[in-house]
Order: sequence, then structure tokens, then C-alpha cells
Amino acid sequence: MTKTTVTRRGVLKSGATAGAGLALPTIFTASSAAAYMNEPTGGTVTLGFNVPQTGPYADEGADELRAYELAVEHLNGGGDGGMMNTFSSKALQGNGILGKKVQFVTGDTQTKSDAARASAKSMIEKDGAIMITGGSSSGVAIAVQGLCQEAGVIFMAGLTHSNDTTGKDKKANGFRHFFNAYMSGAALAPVLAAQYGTDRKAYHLTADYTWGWTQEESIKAATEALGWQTVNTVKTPLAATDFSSYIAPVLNSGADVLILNHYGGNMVNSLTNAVQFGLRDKMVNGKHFEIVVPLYSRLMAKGAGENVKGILGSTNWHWSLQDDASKAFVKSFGTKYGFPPSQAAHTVYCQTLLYADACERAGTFNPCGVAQALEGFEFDGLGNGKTLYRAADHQCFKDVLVVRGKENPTSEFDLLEVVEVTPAGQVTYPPDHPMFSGGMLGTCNAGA
Amino acid sequence: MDAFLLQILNGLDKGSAYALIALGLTLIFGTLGVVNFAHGALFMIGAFCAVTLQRLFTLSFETIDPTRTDFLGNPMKVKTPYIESWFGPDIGAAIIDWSVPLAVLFSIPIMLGIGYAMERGLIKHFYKRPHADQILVTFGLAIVLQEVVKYFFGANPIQTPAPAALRGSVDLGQMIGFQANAIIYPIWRLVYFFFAAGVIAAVFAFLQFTTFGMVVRAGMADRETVGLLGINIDRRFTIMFGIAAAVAGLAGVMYGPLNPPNYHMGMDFLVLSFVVVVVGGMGSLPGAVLAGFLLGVLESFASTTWATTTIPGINQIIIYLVAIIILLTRPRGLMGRKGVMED
Amino acid sequence: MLGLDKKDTTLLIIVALLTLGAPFILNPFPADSAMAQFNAGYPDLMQRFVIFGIFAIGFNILFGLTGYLSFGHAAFLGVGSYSAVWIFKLFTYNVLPAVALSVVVAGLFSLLMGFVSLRRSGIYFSILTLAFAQMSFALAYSVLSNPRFNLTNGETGLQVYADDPQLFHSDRLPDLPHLFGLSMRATYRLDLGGWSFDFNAGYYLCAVVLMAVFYLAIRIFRSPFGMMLRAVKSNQQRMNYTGLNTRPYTLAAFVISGMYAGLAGGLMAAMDPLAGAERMQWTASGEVVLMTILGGTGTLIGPVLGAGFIKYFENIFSKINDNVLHGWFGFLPDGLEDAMVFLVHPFIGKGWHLTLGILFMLVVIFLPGGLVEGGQRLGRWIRRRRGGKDGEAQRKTEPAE
Amino acid sequence: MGILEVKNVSKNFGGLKALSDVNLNVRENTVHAIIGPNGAGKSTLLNCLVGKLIPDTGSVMFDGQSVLGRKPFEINQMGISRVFQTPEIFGDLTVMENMLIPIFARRDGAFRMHAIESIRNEAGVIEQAEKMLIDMNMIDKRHMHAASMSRGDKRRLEIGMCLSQEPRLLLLDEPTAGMARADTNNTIDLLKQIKAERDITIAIIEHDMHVVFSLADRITVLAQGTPLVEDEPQNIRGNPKVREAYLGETA
Repeated sequence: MTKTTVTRRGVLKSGATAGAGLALPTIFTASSAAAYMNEPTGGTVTLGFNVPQTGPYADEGADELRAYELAVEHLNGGGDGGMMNTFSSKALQGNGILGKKVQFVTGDTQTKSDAARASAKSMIEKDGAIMITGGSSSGVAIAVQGLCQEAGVIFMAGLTHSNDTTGKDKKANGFRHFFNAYMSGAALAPVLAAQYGTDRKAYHLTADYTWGWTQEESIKAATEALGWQTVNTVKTPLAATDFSSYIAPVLNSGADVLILNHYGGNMVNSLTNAVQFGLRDKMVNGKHFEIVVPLYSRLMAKGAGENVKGILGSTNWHWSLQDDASKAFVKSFGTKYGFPPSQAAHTVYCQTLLYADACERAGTFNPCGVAQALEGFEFDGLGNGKTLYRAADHQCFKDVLVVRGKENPTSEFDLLEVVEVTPAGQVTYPPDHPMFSGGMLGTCNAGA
Repeated sequence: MDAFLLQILNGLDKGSAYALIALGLTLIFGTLGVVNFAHGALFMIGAFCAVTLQRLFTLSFETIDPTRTDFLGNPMKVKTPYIESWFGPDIGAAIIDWSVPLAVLFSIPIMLGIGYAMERGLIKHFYKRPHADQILVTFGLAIVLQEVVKYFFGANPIQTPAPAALRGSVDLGQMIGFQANAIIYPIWRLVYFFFAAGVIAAVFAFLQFTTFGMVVRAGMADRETVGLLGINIDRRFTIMFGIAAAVAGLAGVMYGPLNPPNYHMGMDFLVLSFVVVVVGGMGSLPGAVLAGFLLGVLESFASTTWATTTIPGINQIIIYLVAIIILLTRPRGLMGRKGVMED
Repeated sequence: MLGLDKKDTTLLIIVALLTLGAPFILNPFPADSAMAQFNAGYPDLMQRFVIFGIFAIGFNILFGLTGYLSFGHAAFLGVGSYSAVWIFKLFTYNVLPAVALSVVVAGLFSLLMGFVSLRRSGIYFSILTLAFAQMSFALAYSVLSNPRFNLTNGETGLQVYADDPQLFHSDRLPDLPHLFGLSMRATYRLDLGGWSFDFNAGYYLCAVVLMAVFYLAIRIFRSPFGMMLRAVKSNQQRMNYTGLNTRPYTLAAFVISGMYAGLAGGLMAAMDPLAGAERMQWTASGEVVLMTILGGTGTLIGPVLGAGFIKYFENIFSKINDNVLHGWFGFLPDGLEDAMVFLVHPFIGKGWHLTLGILFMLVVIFLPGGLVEGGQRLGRWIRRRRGGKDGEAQRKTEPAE
Repeated sequence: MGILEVKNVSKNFGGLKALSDVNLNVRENTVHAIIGPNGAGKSTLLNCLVGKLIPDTGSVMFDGQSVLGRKPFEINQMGISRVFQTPEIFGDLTVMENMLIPIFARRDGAFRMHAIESIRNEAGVIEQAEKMLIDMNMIDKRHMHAASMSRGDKRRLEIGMCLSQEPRLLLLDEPTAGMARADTNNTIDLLKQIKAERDITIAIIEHDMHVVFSLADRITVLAQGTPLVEDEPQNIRGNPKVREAYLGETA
């Protein structure tokens, strides 16, 4: 296949998508009068919240659901309004979306792409959801994003950190608010250099699947650009529960930094094991041995307990941020549930508001209209400073937090401290960056 | 050489957990003829005994400290464990610190009780049922147990740290003449290994040297004959079920400091423990122990850079590959008896 | 009819009526009533019922007839899905060649795996199949998705990209799996009063396939071959000393069930063109074991019932949240409403696993023959009641004579 | 020439000599009994004949062909059927199905993939099975589950299953073990009838002298893995070696 044919096929394909709708009264036709998939006809509009309710990420899923409920409450005019008051766009009235009361349905992704697609389909086919959002892994996000593209609804991805979500698997109907592996690397590397010097030898342990690889690639590139050497990169099975046999050789490898490209249960266990093996007490090459966890989440950090103390990583948002928006969100979430929100909660809350706002600004629920309103949208007041939804790949660009495990936590939630807020400009990359190459956004699909 | 020794150590350590779980599993199978898919859940419950005890020790009363504020800006509620106010902060903190070893004592009666209740309440009715039914009902039970634990403790892992005194690592290499940092090993992992060895030895001694054990062994060999002698073998088997549950539970309690327990850790170990039992030979106690350590060591070696560069992905499949090779070359596992579980 | 005796013909007709009428049967509640939560008649779930039904029917041919308990059949389902998606990627979105290739590839794969695993029996066989399946899963999830040789696309799942060759694709055809132009997503919605019913092309394709393979399963059950398989389960020793080589019989059963699994996998990809590795995990194999036992091992209809039961729970119970509960119990006084929600809460939504686990236990404890036995008992009970009445009537008439 | 010729067969289990240098010659259309005290090696010998065990040395020829190295099902296909000490039947299947299976095996060989045809259409096979059930006097039990029958019926069914294959050699391993006297006599009558009506060679291992002497044309006495004598029944009765072997009397 030559390059030109590939492009031609791509063009044909987008044409076909549009054409198919006309040629056959096919895809999920509810009534032929509807202008787009699941057009809300009554006084309500239904959103689909697709989060892991069972399986290892159930706690993150539960926190996402809490935030969704809070967002719906705020959209419908209840509660204290949360970040609606600080949001730079003032389109939202507190009377639902476009005057329709917001309802929601929930589904269980089980953190499996099949199950996630099944529950998303059920929300679209059965409950008439106009938008799907949520999730706690990149595999699920990409799978559901593809489905929403085919079905013709908007997908607002939840926790998904892989470059692919807005890289080779990007879709016109999908938007990501979360940051990604490249941004983690770009944000972390300067801080690492500042804290640990530029003459470091790094040893990577990487979860052996797509996200792990992109994470490793990103942080490796970012640290090597600053002068670090990479001693070894070792892949660990996703199903591994004990990392002792991967940690044990690290001390003898000549490395003086261990980078754990792990998430969730893998991260908790590998970090626990690394600390157990006394890595943090050692001096290697005349330097203090350090451990880095590129992607942090407070919920998971809690599982790792004392072991996170002093360990650097990046995160999307943290409740201790002192801007007005974050404070407003923490206040309204904390008042309702009694504890501060996680970054997962923050992300999905923002996305619900952003979707609603885009509908208001577009004046329609039509996915193509909404997508247009979101593309290139610049805003402020949702807790991460000035933020841009880039039109080219539907990735969101905003400040990234570099955090460190707190040495003296004052409460069970006070586990991380913000070391640096890396400005958006420093983590921005061109849409055709090699780590994000391949794949096409395509054209938006309205379904009907 | 030092890398080699290090992986042997790692293997023995992983193997300890495998062997303990497989020991109980094969004990239940050998005595009762029951395929127990809930055995992993017992391991998990053991670990949560430690979590529970830690929670009990840290039960706290709240006092309001007006000088500090919480995340919402309200006056901070400071929690003080009751135990610290009863015994004084030092002893109280020490008790909390030692909660995992104390949980060993706490868990034995609990696990025996759970095992006893499980056998009398459920398993007993399934002795004569097909293995498939046993699998379904114990699998159902495993799901119920883990969901109940999840309901109370959440899905995230929970730290159950070892006592501070046993938390660090020792430089074993230096002790035997290698250079510094060559063989660093965590103290708690050594404790776990010796603990496992002790438990295994105790189970074997119990079966070997007590009358009770003798009858059980005879029952494992030929249940009907022993029954004909007028010995109430069923009651003894019930107790054996309790013991098997306790062994799995102990494996779980002590495992907590190695890797923080979560509600699905039992399922993570379930497949593996069945592989261990089968590789060792169904119903063979020494086989289970041998296979546990063997697979632990092989798994450790397969995860070295040398192995994964020679055969990509070997660390993912080694356990299963070994199981296939052993089952094809030794039909009944390493030490299995003929005719067990072949129908 | 069709070479079946009266009882089997009746069974086949019942299955045909149930599958063809599923859009009505599964949507018994008006669309905007509170009970609509329990409606299962939307395309995706109906497809799933039928596809997992096919999977379980095939599994039952191996497990129900020969007694060989495989813990690795999900691997064949996964391989079937991957094959189908590769056809979509390379050649065409037409589902016919895709599903055909799924069956063939799964058949070859199961031939290989069966040839090795069937050298052992009992739990040793189970563990061998489990080991093979877990190896396949590990390979598909990570090893075979490395950038140089990406066969499975790992965690994300294999899917069709715009720059895939699709040699035989043309503009006139839908950009989704289709059968000679008829999109699998094509759905006709019938609104009748408060009710609405979905008639989906993909579902009806699956339903037709289900009827065909169900018919095939009946034929296999009633054939000398089927009898031989039951004989293998009953007494292998006697088989050997009767001049019968059990290995090819079990291998044939293994391959047939593997092909059923491949067919299910292919259809799954045809309904939704994405193949994820977790379909191959041991828990997925365990699920089909549970479906079969739950429905009734060795019975014809049992596995289909078991599949429906489990999928219904997974998709319906997991979607009930506290909001829905408050809706249901809204008619109660506030305190009572909250109490009811509190009581039911652990069993729905994120607690659906708990409910399923409890139901497994209840079914297997009280209905050793699975749901089919439940049905038979119910049938006997009704007959006895009716018979009882007849008997009474007779007794009453007797004195008159 | 005998139909079954065993020459110099030895078999050791570890250090234990189960068979040493056994010779046996079973003539066509006779009933040949093999007797001997417990542990004489009778069962080991039988297992060597049907392919369950492979002798360490020696040869076993059936109708001029070696059976050694062949699997049990192949040896059965050569024309040897075996009846077990405890009846081996298909307990989960009906009596009729039990009878159908050996007939299919005889007609179609060790494996045939007839997965679509219905059994109901196999009129010829069904007819044969019914005929054999009538011969075995159990046609009224055809729909019963085989496992639910009495032991005597199971034994009869098993013999019927073996006969339906029209074997040239029928091996019986203690066919009356554990049976009541009446059942034993029925079995003897059945075997006598078979012997009378069919062209068949029977080799029988038996403990019960009553059975042996009512059926056998020739007898081989086995002791400690070696044949003591092979002779006609009347000569065996008084043989001192046999008495010694059985009763442990000193010569």
C-alpha cells in the first residue's frame, strides 16, 4: 500500500460514513424525524455515566459517580453550583441543559473493553443516552470512544492517560480532559533534573501493555533529553502481583533512579516492594537512590501508604490547589460527601460541565454541533488554569501538576504535595508529534 | 552468582506463599475430595484479618483541635486511637505497630471457625456431588466472600505494614562475603519464608506424629476402609478443613506487609494455586510444597532480563508452560497418586 | 420434521419462537414505566444472549457429553473474534467471510490445543486447557501487540482503522459490518402504545445462526457420535475394550465445541467490530462453565438458559443505581423508602457480583440439574396438581357408579 | 495351532516377578480355564493379552498376529472381547444404548464421525441389538438405566455386549465373583448355551472350581507366575502339584 492510497481510502471512508446515513435508514434509527442519534424529545436529557463499579478500579469508579451526581445536581440548579460559578463561560443557567432537566443512567465497565462497550451500548440503545462519559483505563476509553463514534454520540473520556486516546485512536466524537503520558514526561523531566541532577542513570519497570509502553517511551525521551541515561527497561506482566524478582536486580544494575511505569494495583505493589528492598536508603554512584512514579493518583497513593513519602510523580489535579475553582469544587464535593474529591472526580465533573456548556453554546444536542463548540474552546476557572480543547486532536491542554508524597501528612487525604505547576505551554506538543502519529480524527458522526 | 542467589531467594519467597495455599487446597482435596474454588478467598480473608485487627486497634475517638483546619476550612478533628489513651501513647503505638504479627494469633481461631462453618454448612452437602457442582458452589461462595469484603473495605489495596523493627532490609551478601549491595533482602520476606517453613513443618508433623493425623492419612488413602473400622472420619475431616482454612489464612495474614491486601487477591492466586496443586500431583502434600517452591523459583528466573531477552514474554507464560510440560511428561504431576481425580 | 422426533421438534420450535419473538418477549414493560429497567429487548443485549447461547451450546457438546471440563474455551472465542476483525481490516466488512474464517481458525486452534490437552483426563485436562488459554491471553494482551508485530493491538483491542486496506470495500457499502449491504446495526423500532420494540438486523442474523447450530446440536446429541461421547463420559475403560478409540471422539467433540466458540467470537466481532484480549481470560472461560452448569449440564436447552441468566444479570442489575431505587420505592413514606433502598443497595449496581454469587450457590444447592431441573420440577408440580385434581374428580365420580 | 499362543512371557513389577516364562496355548472353539491361587499372576496374564500391560519378554500371538504393542481397542478390533471382574458397562446410558455401542464399534471400526445421522435411522443395528437383548433375556429392560440394574443383570448385559461383537475369543475375568449361588448357576447356564450355540473360543479366569469344572475343556494352573500344568479337567482334579499349590501341602 502506498501512502497516497491510504489517504484516498481515508477520504472515501469519511464520505462513506456520511453517505451510509442517507442510503440506509440504518444505524439506530429511532424515528426518521430525528435529526441525530437519541435526540431528546421530552423535558429531559439523559447522560450515560460508564464507570468501573466492580473490579480493582471500583473505588475510582465510585468517586467518579459521586462527582457526576454532583455535576448533575449543579446543572439542574441544585447545591451551591460548585465550579459553575468560577467557570469562565457563563452559558450554563442552572436550569439543566438547553432548558431540559438532566437525568443520568449508570453502567459498569468492569475495566474490560467488552463489558464497557456493552454497558455503553445499553445506555445508548435502551436508555437513549445522548452522551457517554467515564472510565478508568485507556483500553476502555479507546474502546468506548470507538463505539461512540460509530453510534453517533459524544464521548467525554474519563481517566485515560495513554497517548493513543488522542493519538492514533483519536475520534471526532471523543474528547479527553485528562492529561497524557507525554505530558507527564514533559512536566516531570525538568523537575527531576532540578531535584536529582542531570547525571542520572534510570532503570524502568514498565507494565507490559499499551499504556505502559507509551508511558515508558514518553518519560524515557523526556529524561534522556535532559542528559539522563537509561540503564534498562524491563516489562512486567500486568497480572503480576509481586515485583520482588523485578526489583531485586535494580541495585546491582548501576542505576540510581527507578522509574515505575505502573498504575493502580501494579503501582501500589511495585512501589511497596521497591521500598521494602531498601532502595530508598541506598547510595549508588555517590547519589541517593530515588524512585519516580510518573502517574500518581491519590486513591492509589493511599494504598501504597507510607511508601509514597518523598516520591515524585505527576497528576492531573489535586484538591489542595488554592485557586478559586478548585476551592469551590472541593467545598461543594467535601460538604456533600465528607472527604475531598480525587483527580478522577475532578476530571469527570469538569467534563460534564464542559459538555453541558458546549450544548448551550451550540444551542443543540447534536453531537456535531457540540463537537464544534468544544473544538478549539478556550476557558478558565475549572481548576487547571487556562485550558484549551485543541481542535486537531481533541486533547485538552492545561497545566500539569508535579507532586511529591508528603512526609508529614496531616490527615488521611493529605498524601501528596504539589511541587510545581508545570505551565500548559511546556507540555504542549504539535498534533503530528511522532508519539501521537497514525490515526485520523475523521468527521463527526451524528448517528441518524 | 549474586544475581542467581538473589533470584533463588525471591523464588523461595514467592514459593512460600504458593506452597502454603496449595498445601491447604490439596489437603481439602485429599481428605474430602472437594475441589475448593473458595480457597483463594480464604487466603484473602486471612489478609483481611490483619486489616481488621489494625482497624480495631486504631478505633479512635475524635477531639476538635481549633488551631488547625481540615480541607474544608472547618476546625480539624483529631483522631486518637482508644488503645493509645488506654495504654499510653508509647505502648499503644507499639501495639498498633505489631498488629500484623498479633493478627496471626487473632486469625487462627477465626479461620478455624470459618473453615468449620464452611464445611458443616455447605461443603458437607457436596461430597457426593460431581466436581463441576463443587466448583460452581465454591466459586459462588468465593464471589460472595470477596464482594462482602469489598463492601466493607473497598476495592483499593490497604496497607498493612510490618512492625517497624522488621521493615527494613538486610545485606545478606555482605554476610557471606559478597560486596555491599549485592544481595539486599527485605527482612519481612525472610520472616515470611521461615514462617511458611514452620507452618508446613507443623502440618506435616501433625499428620505424621499424632493419632489424629494417622487416621486422616489413612482416610486419604482409603476412606471406606477407615470408615469400616468405626472411626468417625467425617468429624476428623471437618477439622482438617478448618486446619486447611487456617493455613490459607495464615499465609494471607503474613502476606499483607509484602503486598497490600485487596479484595481480589484471592482470585489472583486461585488459578496459580490450582496449577501448583496439579503440578505437584492432586492429593499429594509433599508434591504441593515441592511444586510451590519449584514454580516460585522458575517464575523468578523467568523474570530476569536474561530470560526475557532470550525468549520474549517468557515471564508471562512460564508457570503455564511448566504446567503443560510437567503434565505431559509426568501424567499425575510430580508426586501424584494414580487414579486420583481422573474421572 | 427435519429428521427429529416429536419431542426434539417441539423443542426446536420453542427455541425458534423464543428467539424470533425475543424483541417482544424481552420488552414486557412499557418504555417509560419504572419497570422498564428490567427490559432486556435492546439490540446489544439480545445479540449477547444469542451469541453466548451459541458459545454455551458448543461448550456443552464437550462438557455435557464427554465430561471433559475445559477451562480454556474463551481462547477460541477470542481467536474467532481476532480472525473476523482481521477480515474486516484487510478485505471487507461483509460478515460472511469473517465468521467463516473465525470458525475455521478456531477449529484449527482447538485441534492443536485439544491434541495436546486430551492426552490427559480429569482435572489434569482442565489445568492443561487453563494453562493454554492463559498463555494465549498473555500473548494476545502484550506479547503479540508489540509495535513490530502487532497481531492483537493489546489492551485497546483490535479494531478497524480508516487507513486499513479493506480491499473489497466500496462506497456503496455501510462502513460497519454488514451482510451484503445490510448493516448489522440496522434497527427498526416499532412503537405500540407505551411499548417499543427493536428489530435489529444483527440480532436476527445471530438468531438464525443460533437456530441452525441448535438444530445441529440436537442432531449431534441424537447421533451415534453423540452416544459415543456420552459413553466416553460414562466409562472410558469399556469404550477401549469395545474396540473404540476414545481419543478421536473426544478430540472431535473438542474441535466442534471450539468451532462453536469461534463462531460465537466471529459473530461478536460482526456485531461490534472490536476484539479485546480479555475475552480470552480464564474468567471468561469460567463464565461459560458457569452458564452451562447453571442452565443444566448435558441438556440441550440448559446452556442457552444459563447464558441468558448470567448476561441478564451482568447488563441489567449492574445498571440499577440508588436513583432508580428511589424511583421504585418513591411511593413509600420517606423513612421506609430510605430503609428499602438501604436494604436493596448492596445487591444492585456495583453489588451485582454479590447477587450473582448468591444465585450460583442457591441454584446449585437446590437445583443440582440447573435451571432445566427447576423447570422440570415446576412442570411436574403443575402436572401433579392438575393430576391431583383429576384424581379427586375420579374419586368423586366413583361412588356414583 | 491354537488361536491364542502365549510364549515365554515374563513380567516384572519393580523387583516382583509377576509372570515368569509363561506358555499358554488356547485352541479354537474350546473353553480354556486359567486357575491358580491369589497372586498367581492370572490377572497380570490377562492384562498382557488385552494390551493393558506389555510383557517384558515373550510373545503373544492371536490368530497368527502379535498383539504386543497394540492398544486395547486395536486388540478388540482383532476379535478379542473382555468381560471384567466387576461388570464394566455404560452406567449412565440405557440398556439398549449399551448394546448399540459394541455393534456400532463392530460395524464402523474404532472411530467414525457419524455425527449427523440419527440413531433412529440405523434400523439394522437396532435390530441386532434387540435380538441380542432377547437372547440375553433382557429385552424388557431396554429403557432402563444400566447402572440401576442388579449385578447379575449387569454381568449378563456385559456378556451380551461382548457377544454382539461376534468376537473370536472371549476373555472372562472371574465372571461369577461376588455372585449369589443362583446367579452363578444362571451365568454357567448362559455360558454353556453360548458355547453350544456359537463358534467361539472362551478363555476364563476363575476361582470357583464349580464354574471351572462345569465349563472348561482345558485348564491351565498358574502358581507364582508360572504355569504348573496344562491339561484336561479330569486330570487336573487329582494332580498333586495343583493340590500343593492351592492348599500348600508338602509333597
